[in-house]
Amino acid sequence: MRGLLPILTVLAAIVAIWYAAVAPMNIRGALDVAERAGAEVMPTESLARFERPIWRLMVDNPQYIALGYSLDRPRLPTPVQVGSELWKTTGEMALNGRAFSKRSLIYHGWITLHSTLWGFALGTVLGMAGAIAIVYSRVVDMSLMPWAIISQTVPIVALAPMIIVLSSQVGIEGRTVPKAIISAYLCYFPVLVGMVKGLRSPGAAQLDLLQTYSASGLQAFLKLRLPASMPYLFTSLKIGIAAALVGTIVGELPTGAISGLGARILIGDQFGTPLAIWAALFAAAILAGVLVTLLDLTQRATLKRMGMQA
Amino acid sequence: MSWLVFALAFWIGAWALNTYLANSRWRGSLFVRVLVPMLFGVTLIVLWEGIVRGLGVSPVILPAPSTVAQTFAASTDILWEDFRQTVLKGALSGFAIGVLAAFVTAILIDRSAFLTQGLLPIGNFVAALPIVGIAPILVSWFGFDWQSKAAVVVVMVFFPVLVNTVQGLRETDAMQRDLMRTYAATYFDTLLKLRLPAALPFVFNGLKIATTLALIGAIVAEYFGSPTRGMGFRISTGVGSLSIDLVWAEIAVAAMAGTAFYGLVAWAEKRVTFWHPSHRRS
Amino acid sequence: ADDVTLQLKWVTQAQFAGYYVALENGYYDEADLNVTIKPGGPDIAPTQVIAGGGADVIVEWMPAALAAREKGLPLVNIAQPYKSSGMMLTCWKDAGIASPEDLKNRTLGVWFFGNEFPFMSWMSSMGISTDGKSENGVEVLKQGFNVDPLLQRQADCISTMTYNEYWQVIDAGVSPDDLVNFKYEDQGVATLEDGLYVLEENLQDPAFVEKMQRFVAASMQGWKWAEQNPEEAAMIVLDYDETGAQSETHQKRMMGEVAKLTAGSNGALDPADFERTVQTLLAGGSDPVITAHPGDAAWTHAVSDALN
Amino acid sequence: MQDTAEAPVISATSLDLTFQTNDGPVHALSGVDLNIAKGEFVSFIGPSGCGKTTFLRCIAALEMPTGGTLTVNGMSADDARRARAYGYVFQAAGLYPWRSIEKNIALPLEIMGYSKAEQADRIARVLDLVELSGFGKKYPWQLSGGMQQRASIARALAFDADILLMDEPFGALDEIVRDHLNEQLLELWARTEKTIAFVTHSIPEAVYLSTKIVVMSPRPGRITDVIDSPLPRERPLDIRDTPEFLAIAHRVREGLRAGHAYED
Amino acid sequence: MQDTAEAPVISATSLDLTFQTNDGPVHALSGVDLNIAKGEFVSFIGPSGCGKTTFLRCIAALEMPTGGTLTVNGMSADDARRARAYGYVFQAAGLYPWRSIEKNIALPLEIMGYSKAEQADRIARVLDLVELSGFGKKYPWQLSGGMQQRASIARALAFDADILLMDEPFGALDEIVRDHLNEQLLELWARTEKTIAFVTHSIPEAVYLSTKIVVMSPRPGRITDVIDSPLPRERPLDIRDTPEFLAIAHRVREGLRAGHAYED
Ligand SMILES: Nc1ncnc2c1ncn2[C@@H]1O[C@H](COP(=O)(O)OP(=O)(O)OP(=O)(O)O)[C@@H](O)[C@H]1O
Ligand SMILES: Nc1ncnc2c1ncn2[C@@H]1O[C@H](COP(=O)(O)OP(=O)(O)OP(=O)(O)O)[C@@H](O)[C@H]1O
Ligand SMILES: Cc1ncc(C[n+]2csc(CCO)c2C)c(N)n1
Ligand SMILES: [Mg+2]
Ligand SMILES: [Mg+2]
Repeated sequence: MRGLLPILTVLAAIVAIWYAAVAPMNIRGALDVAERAGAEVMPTESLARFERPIWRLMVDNPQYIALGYSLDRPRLPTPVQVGSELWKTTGEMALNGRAFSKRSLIYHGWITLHSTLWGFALGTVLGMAGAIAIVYSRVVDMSLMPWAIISQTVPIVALAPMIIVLSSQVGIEGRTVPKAIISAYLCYFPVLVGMVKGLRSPGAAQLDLLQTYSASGLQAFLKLRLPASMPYLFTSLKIGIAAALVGTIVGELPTGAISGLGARILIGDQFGTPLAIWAALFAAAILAGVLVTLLDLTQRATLKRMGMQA
Repeated sequence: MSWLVFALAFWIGAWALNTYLANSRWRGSLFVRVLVPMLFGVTLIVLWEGIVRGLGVSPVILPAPSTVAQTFAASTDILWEDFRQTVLKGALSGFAIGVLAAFVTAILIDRSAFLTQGLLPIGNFVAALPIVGIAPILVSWFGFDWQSKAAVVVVMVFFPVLVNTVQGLRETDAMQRDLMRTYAATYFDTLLKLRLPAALPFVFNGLKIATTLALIGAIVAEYFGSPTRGMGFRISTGVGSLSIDLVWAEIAVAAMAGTAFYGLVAWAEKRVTFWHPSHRRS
Repeated sequence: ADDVTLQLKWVTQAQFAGYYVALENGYYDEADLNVTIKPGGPDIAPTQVIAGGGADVIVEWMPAALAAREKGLPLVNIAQPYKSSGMMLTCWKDAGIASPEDLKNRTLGVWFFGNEFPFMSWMSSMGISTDGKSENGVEVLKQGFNVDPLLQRQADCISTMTYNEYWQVIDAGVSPDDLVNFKYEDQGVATLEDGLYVLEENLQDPAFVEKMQRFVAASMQGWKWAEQNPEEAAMIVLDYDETGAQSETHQKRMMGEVAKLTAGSNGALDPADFERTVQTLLAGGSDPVITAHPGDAAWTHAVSDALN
Repeated sequence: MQDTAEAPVISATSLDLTFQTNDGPVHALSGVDLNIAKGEFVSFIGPSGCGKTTFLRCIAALEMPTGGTLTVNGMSADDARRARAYGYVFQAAGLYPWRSIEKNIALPLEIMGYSKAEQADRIARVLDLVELSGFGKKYPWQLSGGMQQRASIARALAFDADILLMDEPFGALDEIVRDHLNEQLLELWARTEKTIAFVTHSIPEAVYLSTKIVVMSPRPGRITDVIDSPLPRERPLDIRDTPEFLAIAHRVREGLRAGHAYED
Repeated sequence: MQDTAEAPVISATSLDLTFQTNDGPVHALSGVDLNIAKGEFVSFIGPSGCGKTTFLRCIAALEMPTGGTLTVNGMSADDARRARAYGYVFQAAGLYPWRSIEKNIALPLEIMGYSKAEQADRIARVLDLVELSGFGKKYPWQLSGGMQQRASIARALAFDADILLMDEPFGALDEIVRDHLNEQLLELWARTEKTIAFVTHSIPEAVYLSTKIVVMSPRPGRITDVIDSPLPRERPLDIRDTPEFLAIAHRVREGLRAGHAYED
């Protein structure tokens, strides 16, 4: 726990900078609100204010800086505003027994988690299968590997609407599957690369040892390559699940617009409610943190059971 | 139907040729190392063409590669304009700023073990977040033109590079550092002659991740508002007006730009970290 | 019961109240229909969805539908619940904009994704170029999904719907007195919005036509109920909103505005409105939306004739 | 090269092995003739790169000779490998870090399909043999280098191969531990009567352990001297200070120096 | 412990060093007294973990003793480090892989601010000294282990430190190469009259090289024996077969065995 102090310090610094930034970011909004409430602001014309630099506005209207910390639609909300919005749409609703109401971020987080997990499962299976094929077949290695890299340079967002249309054409309804496909697309790559590294990590000497026992290919895979790849697997799974979450949210951003955290971000953007965007963003961050932490714990437990120091 | 059969036949033929080449005695030669993946790519395209034609898939759902190629050739001026807007202005400038900022930050915080211990886990965490989600916020902060796209790219690129650089700066082994101490070397001597070179493989790791993120960030950000040009603009509006062939042409440009960018970084990596075990050839 | 899948043009909101009311009040059930309503979204092109077989009938704006028709996707208008257009350009008054002439040399926010055609026609009818700010040109931005560009003065004007975005500007605290609105209807460049479209080939099948007759009739019943009971209709829409982000006040107000646009329609397309839309689009200047008159094959009364 | 009365266990005749590399062919072995009789302890010594490892790997059928003949137990090397005729001890202990010592020793037994009971039995026996009883549940990294090396020997002894091939098994250990393991190895050899082929860089080690010392020289790898040791089978550590010992050591050193190019 | 007439170059008095670890304190050095005179060649030998490296690191001021006094060239160890009083050769060559051999040797010279011309001059000289002329443009991984080790010695010789601290510099090399490097090192020592402190695991190496052999024992690391070699400074390799040599080797081995626990 000695490591906690520096982390907390840095976090505190970030929050402090954030608070300090709220004043200049929101001064224009604060002055607009004050003006509409009938207050004297400098300059009085809204248009004139937009031509003034921010620092001038702050110097000329110091009494309204504080107002920037409590706007309904701030350009930059304060951490407390984000926190309370987050609480209102999660904890408070849960306390009222409406945790899975459509207005609750728990519900939307669950939708996002759902596709993320499907995408993760699909991506992991694809990545592992690809890695095994690459390690065991030279043709696959030579032909697939460059394309795996190229595949990651394709802007997947562009494919999202087509994936939705195509999957509905083959009879898949709903958004879960298309989102899962997008998230699998981003997730498979780190798993593939990590597993190729992992499956190839046994040295020639370790492979030779099995030769001297005249072990079969399957035995070599189960007893050597697979266990040797475990540390790599977990490292790439952690990257993979983060990528899967990015994929789901990207999939929900322009196309979903129905449910899920990405949809909340989009709807928050459409209706000009920044607090909703920030709350959804933080919910996504928390989700990512939980997922990666869970995998990390699994990694520690597994590697410990396997006798490899984590 | 005959298209499908042809595509399948081509696939089998190309696969057989590839299998032969990959196990032949020229498999190490540059020619074969390029030819095999090329053949694989061509096979994918032929299969795609065959399926689209064979099954009569509507061009507003999935255009055939030949159609895309025609559109590509006919719209080079639009594609070039979009490429300039999104890649050259948005992605590259954001990439440069983000990488530079991350690099400088890494070197600055590296002097303080305390800061490093505090920032590394946070940076690692942030690097795992779906940062694309901030695109709408940054578009509303920085306006519609490429500046907001660059801002999204800066934020997306910053953390992977920061984390990798900090990690790399700590990656020297004790003996290498002790050697510097025996020379009573100064901080800058050690930084310049030991820790920066030793960090380079890690820095490049971060750069490679950043290249793919940069393009995605710039394109997604255009969904939330843009001038009437840019690859994200064209892709998002193209779907609406059923110009799916133009969308695919843009996707092709993005893939080529991304691959070229990645290739450039990988090439630089090979040149600069030639000494690293993963690049040595013996 | 017969299955019908309806693809909406946008997210669940009072803009589509009629369909949700028909579903909720059982009008579709009474017509022996099993209707699935698919909400849309910013990146969902109903035209593409219907081409891919994902829907039997779609809600689409006529410019986009005709453009798709030229691209080889033969869409046919079978009903037109919206009589008038709700599109406007909303500008800051203090920027010095009073008439369309004042738009020159300014930055304007426009929706794309097939919704830009009315704007382009309007500009070309006024002889204003859209290639950037100049004496006789405007700078066009692809407006995102919100009204920020206006509020933050990144644009002098933005596109709004009378029933939606305009009220978001007002909700942000802007007084109506500070704004100037140019309604497309008033400028004579209005195009038909929110019609129902199906694939031409399906209309060959009498069973399909009969099914659509029942569907349109039930939908119109929903629309008329919604016009009479705007508050309840808005609440029904809210129940169907899966995002949980819509607000009650906003939807009730939207329903009130939408009712004004649907009021004049009995569901049948007025051929004169069609002709006007086509002429507006054909006038699209150097880069017109459609290059030739689509002819009367682009609409039919076969379905709506059964209404009365 | 001298023959024994029985049919040799390992017999190489004008063995050649050339590696094709980017820089042209490398002649790792060239015209190697050698017979090893049952129960012998043969050490291979020679400068780095002279082909000691390569020769051992040929016997183990991990490398295919490009010329000459090689038989192991009267069959081809590859058949002998399939018949699991030998145990191989590598330079590094090469234990799998995710397996406990016990499980590491069980590895060949699992692969060869021994029953669980039989496995437990054999593990206990060989652990005892290398004086590691009680450490079976530990993981490799919890043991010192010397103990790991003994575990890897145990692994090679666990199944019934009567040839033991050992490639610099004690190279990484300090001199005192090494002395101790040398003593134990001799004892084990005496008890089990296995045939052992042993690669080393250390002259005293070679002389101390072997009944026969094979001195090799590099480029192309060939045998320059084969010395049959006159030392008795019973060898206390002190034997290394006797004149007989020193005489053999001297002969080995001369043989080595003759074949060595200093610019390595 | 015997003194020489001159003031000693390195002088340790009841030196203690205790590491605080998670498992409690580790007494790496305890009550170490030692004087090293100018021009001596002192070897440190002892079982693994007895504190040889730690002692060398104390002299180099890479480690701070927790008790006792230590002076180098009459000043504190840290002042001596700042005055660049010594060159240190690590067990592994520790060349920077991104620098060519030349550039590796230039490293200390760059840091100490030698002019370009002076650098080139010295590089050429030391490359010649370790017989690596012509390899300056190569990268470390393109050289054999022995060559790398010689390059690292060249690096330590390139600047004018007259103390050389060497921590098992030949540990990773084969016996023949090692013999050769030993000969060369002796020659170099004779020519340059440096003071050398040398850690090794090999008894013959220690005896062959040193004017003084320090035998250490572990836990806590202390000196059990200091042997002044009666061998002449001029030492052909053959000297290792002489009775004097063997007698010293025997004494060293006895000293080592006394301090060694076999269960390692
Ligand atoms: N797979 C290979 N491909 C190419 N050359 C090889 C290969 N394996 C070994 N060699 C070369 O064959 C020669 C003999 O190698 P080998 O490993 O048998 O030597 P060694 O006597 O065991 O040396 P050391 O004492 O260093 O282990 C060397 O020159 C080596 O470089
Ligand atoms: N930084 C450290 N922290 C804690 N303990 C240490 C540290 N460095 C060395 N030790 C311990 O101090 C003791 C002496 O270590 P040292 O490296 O000096 O031994 P050595 O004689 O050089 O051994 P070897 O022959 O294996 O190199 C050992 O028990 C070691 O574990
Ligand atoms: C990418 C995209 N941007 C804007 C619109 C505009 N639009 C058309 S109908 C409608 C609902 C009215 O509020 C809106 C906002 C769109 N469809 N797609
Ligand atoms: Mg070898
Ligand atoms: Mg040491």
